[in-house]
Amino acid sequence: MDLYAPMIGLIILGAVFAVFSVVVSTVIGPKRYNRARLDSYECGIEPTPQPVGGGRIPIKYYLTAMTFIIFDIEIIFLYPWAVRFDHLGVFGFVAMVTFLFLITVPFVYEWRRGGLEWD
Amino acid sequence: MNTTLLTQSVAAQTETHQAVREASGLFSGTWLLIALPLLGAALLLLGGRRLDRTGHLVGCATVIASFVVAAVLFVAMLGEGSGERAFLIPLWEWFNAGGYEVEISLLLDQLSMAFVLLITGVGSLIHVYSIGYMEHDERRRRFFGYLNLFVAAMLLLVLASDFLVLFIGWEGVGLASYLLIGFWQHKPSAAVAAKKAFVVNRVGDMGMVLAVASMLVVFGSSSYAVVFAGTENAPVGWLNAIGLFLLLAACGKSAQFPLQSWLLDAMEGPTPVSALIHAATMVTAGVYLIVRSAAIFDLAPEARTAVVVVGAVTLLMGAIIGCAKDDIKKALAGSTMSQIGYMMLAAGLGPAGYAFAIFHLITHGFFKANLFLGAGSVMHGMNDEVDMRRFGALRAAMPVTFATFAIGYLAIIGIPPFAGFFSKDQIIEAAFAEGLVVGLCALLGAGITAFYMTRVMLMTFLGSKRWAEEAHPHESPRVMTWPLIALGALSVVGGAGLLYLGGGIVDWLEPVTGEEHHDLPVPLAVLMTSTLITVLAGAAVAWLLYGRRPVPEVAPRGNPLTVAARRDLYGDAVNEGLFMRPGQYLTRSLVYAESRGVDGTIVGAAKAVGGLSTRWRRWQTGFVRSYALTMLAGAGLVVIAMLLVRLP
Amino acid sequence: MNPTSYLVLATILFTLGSGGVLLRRNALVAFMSVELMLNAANLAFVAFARMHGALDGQIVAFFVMIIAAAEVVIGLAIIVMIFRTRRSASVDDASLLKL
Amino acid sequence: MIAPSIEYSALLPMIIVFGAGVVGVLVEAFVPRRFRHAVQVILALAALAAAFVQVVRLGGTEIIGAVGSVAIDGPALFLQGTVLVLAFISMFFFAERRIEAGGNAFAPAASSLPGSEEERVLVQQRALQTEIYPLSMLAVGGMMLFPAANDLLAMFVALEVLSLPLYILCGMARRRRLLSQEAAMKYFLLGAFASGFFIFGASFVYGFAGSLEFAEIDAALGARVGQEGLLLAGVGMMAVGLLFKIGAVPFHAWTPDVYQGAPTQVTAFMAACTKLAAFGAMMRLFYVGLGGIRTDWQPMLWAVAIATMVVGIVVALSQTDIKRMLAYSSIAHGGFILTAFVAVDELAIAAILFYLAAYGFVTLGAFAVVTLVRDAGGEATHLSKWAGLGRRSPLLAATFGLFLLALAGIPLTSGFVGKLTVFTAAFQGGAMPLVIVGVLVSAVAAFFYVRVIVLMFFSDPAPEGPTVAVPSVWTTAGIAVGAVATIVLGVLPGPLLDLAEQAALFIR
Repeated sequence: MDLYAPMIGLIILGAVFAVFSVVVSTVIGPKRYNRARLDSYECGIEPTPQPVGGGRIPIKYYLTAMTFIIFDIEIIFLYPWAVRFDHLGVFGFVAMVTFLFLITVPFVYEWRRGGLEWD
Repeated sequence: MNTTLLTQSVAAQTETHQAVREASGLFSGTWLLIALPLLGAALLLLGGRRLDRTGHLVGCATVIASFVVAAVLFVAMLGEGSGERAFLIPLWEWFNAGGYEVEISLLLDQLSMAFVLLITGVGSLIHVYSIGYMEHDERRRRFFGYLNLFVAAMLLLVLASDFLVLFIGWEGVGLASYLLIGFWQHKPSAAVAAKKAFVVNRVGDMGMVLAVASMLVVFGSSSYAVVFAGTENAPVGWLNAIGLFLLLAACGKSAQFPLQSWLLDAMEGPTPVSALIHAATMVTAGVYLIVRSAAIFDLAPEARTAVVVVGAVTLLMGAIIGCAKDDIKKALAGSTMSQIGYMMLAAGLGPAGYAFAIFHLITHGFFKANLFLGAGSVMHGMNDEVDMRRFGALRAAMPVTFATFAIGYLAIIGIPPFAGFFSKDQIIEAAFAEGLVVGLCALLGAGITAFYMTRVMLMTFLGSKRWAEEAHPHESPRVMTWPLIALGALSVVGGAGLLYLGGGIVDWLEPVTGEEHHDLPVPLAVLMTSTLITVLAGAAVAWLLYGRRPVPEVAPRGNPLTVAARRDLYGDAVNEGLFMRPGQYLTRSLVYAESRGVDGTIVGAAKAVGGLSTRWRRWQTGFVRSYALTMLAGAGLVVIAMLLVRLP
Repeated sequence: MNPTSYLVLATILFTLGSGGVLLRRNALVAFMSVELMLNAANLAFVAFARMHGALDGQIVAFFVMIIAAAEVVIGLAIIVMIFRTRRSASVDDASLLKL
Repeated sequence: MIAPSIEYSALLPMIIVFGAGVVGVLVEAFVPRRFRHAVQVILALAALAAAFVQVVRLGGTEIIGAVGSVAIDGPALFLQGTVLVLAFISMFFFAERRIEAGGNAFAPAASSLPGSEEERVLVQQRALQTEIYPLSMLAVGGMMLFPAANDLLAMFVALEVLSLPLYILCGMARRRRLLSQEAAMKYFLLGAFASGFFIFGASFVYGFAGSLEFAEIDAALGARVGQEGLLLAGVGMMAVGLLFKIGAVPFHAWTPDVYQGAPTQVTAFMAACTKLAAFGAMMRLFYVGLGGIRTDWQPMLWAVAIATMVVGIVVALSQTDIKRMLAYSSIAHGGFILTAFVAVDELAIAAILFYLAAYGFVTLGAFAVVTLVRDAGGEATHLSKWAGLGRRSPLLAATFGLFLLALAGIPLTSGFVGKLTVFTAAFQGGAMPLVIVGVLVSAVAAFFYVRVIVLMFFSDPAPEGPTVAVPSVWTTAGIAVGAVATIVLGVLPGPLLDLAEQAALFIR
């Protein structure tokens, strides 16, 4: 118990701090936030206008990130499996093939839906 | 049917009462009693417009058929020995969860038989009457559907053999009553009255739920057999608690103090509804509940005293309210409260009074239904006018209505040999045997009853005519007058017949309720005479005030008591003061609810909750971050709560 | 092995994460804060796995990463969708549903 | 090292449903648009039916499979079967195409901008949203795994697998897309926040017990002295994650907003099935894994149960939107179930199982009725619009009235039997104060349910009131099943209660 007392204290402190700052900021803070505050800061000049439907960062960027995640997931599980490949034998092989198939399905979906076309 | 239930019930009944047998032969058809009107309700409510033209006949036929079944069963029951008239009709096992078993089965014994005859008999007459009364209503089919539903639910209530099954009927009659009070939905007042009745009844229902829950704790079951068998060994504290919960339930359903306020508003419903539900049957369910639970109340003296007090208070209160109302139906409603107060009073006296409570309940069913239907007949002939100050001298225009109403009048104030004399006199005697104060309350109530009923009689049928020329009062059609005549006849002979014929109702009910003879502090003759003198004095005062002098067409301001009585003795005001926090909180929530255009009328306790509700509602700000904040705070509280438990 | 210091670090991360959800108006940043909370859990799992000399805690960390990744995809999709509709990623602007 | 084994037979129901989800994604990829809807509907219904058959076949099985991470036992199978039935009916509502002329209730393409040219074209082409089916299959799979999860990891994975598709489904409404998207974002952010608590708490519990499996956690409870602080803090935070899914106060704030904003069909599905799965998981975690420290978590859950019942009902009173009202009512019903939850015995488990099934049917039916009352802007959910509905469309209003009566717990409806069994269980478990609060709250609750009935039957219809859409056989059948189940479970609850009682034993 002693061991974790500081930790729990910290959680509570954190919670108190969070509550405090939210409450205080709503009580005393000015309520004038607007879109400008969320815009990117470009050395004091007006931010470059974005095309409608885009954003500060083009949507494509996010799509690429999402596609990357498929491979990200793949590699996380491939690595330990590769390390222990000889011990897991056929079971491990079948499991990994199934897994790879399942990972491929969304990839195929994205491809068929035109998610990979870079215009 | 499992045998344990039977053996338990046998064990229960042999000590004081009769054994319950499993029904065979004719008696196994008891379920027909409920099934017939239920079938009628289903046909009428689901059948659609095809039944618009013939619906009322279907409605009447099913109830009359049910009455015929009841009559057959009654005759069959007469054929059995006096101690062997209780039958259990198992239908199906409702559920069985965790050792708690509820079986849907019916109990037909002398007490439920009496109720079944009253409900189906008076019910049939009122159904027939409604054919005429509702003739021009385009939603007549639905009206009969609701009425049938009510009859079925009421029969289930009195035939149940388990408090939980009784509760189904209890809710069912509440629902039917609610639908029927608000039947004329174009009147906002009717919708408000319906809702008020519902809410007040919920308070009573809560008592019922708590009673059943307590029974489960103490007896492990809610079936009559097990509960009544277990009372001997149950702690008195629990029995008193159960008794008080049951009393709360009874107060809600039977419009007894302090839950009386809904009954007067309930008169917004069509008059046959007032006659059947709010005079003859449903409102007496509370009395049934208490008499049925005799085994509990016998051993719970405090709860019994509470019943007596509630009965005595209500009987005076209702009578006083009845004196001040100019609306003929509301005057009669006050009278109903008062008469049920008599029954409660009698039921609270224990074995000495149970039979008399039921006796008065039945005779009251006759004459009060008669009076209400008479009032309905008057309204029918007077373009739905209810203000007695616009009546007067209707005797000539409506001879049959007048004659039957007069019989009902003589019956209710207790003039021998009309029905009310026998039943009320018995209660007053029993009350005097219990104690002087209670007896005097009952006696005083009889005097006031005579006063207000004479007032109704004089203002409606006698004196000078105060209606406008275009009113054209006329006698109602035969389909309405015949039920009146039948009920009038019952009001004449019902009392003496029930008391003396074949041993009378007291002997009939004795196996269920037990019997106890009381010693009167004064000779019977003295008591009877003084009762009669009180009654005549009340009637004479009314005659002096309303018979000799012309009745003003606009109500005079009156003295403080009259004003208070006109406002139902501030029943609503007391409720509001008790249940809701006055002040801006309330107003704000009300204004808010109204401005939203949503039906904002919230009654009684709900108002306080409504204020709380609108305040709590503002927590829902729509901002994700504040939701996350509540979650984080909640998480902190949960973790702290978990850690705190271990600390001490 | 004494996991205390790792736990303290995990708790700090978790508190920062939950604080971030409360304090940041930008949905993307709030969402990144949630990921921080998940990473705090990962750190704790790995530390405990070391303490117990078992592997299952580390496996959990793998799974949590995967799930976090899946959550990212879903979250980005939703946030991008909202951003395109409203031209704003402020969570406070999305407050039509209330009362 | 021996290769692990998987009990494929016992896991078959879940495999079928997940498989249908994967195949559904491939269908999206390869089947031409014209046939997609039909193929997806058939695939979804066939998979759910097949999985249900498998669940029935497995009846009575008691296996801890998949290397200790999945337990197939009475409660798991009961809840899986119920989820499958409820999801089957939900698919009916998803497949409804007559209410929205030429489409279903979902945006043709969730990614298209509301009001954009792209959306207009898609609507004109009568493009149908079909991604909902694979998404809901994956969600159903997660809901089946959730109550069967027998270790911390499987439970977390199931939690996410059931949640993630739901987040997306919430944002796919055809009408009022801003609200729908907002609901999705709120649900997503708060859900992710809650699952953060869950997994952080799980790490503490793992740190205490040194194992992920519930049985070993249970064994460790008494063995390790001096580290209870870690354990209790962890349990508290895990409880947050689960109570969030149940919608218990103070973790309920998302419920009304999301229920209102989401497409009503999704709301129905979510309200009925998520609660069921979450209670199943919570029972397994707290009864199997943490039964040994029940005295520690019972007081906390007492407080939560009371707060949930009271706040749910009280706030429901002043709601003016029918979907929000039902949302608060669902919060309160979660509170009613929690009263039995704290009792911790077989009777309580049976009562909870029954209640969840009964409540699921009622909720599905009630929300489905909401989809039919419409005006020019889509569904007319403001209460004032419902005034006088009983005159315009008596059958529909009567059906809705039946569902409301069941929610209020009027006898001879399933709601009454459910409430009775739950309160009885709580009573016998010694939670008398909870029962009293429950009864009081139910009395208040009846008031606002009846208020709606009054509004429907006893008020004058608004002049420009909504119309009642004539649904196709899909929705009609779904509502009819809901109504029949409500009555049958009220009049003859015996068989299902027996089943629940037989199922009420967790394998350890």
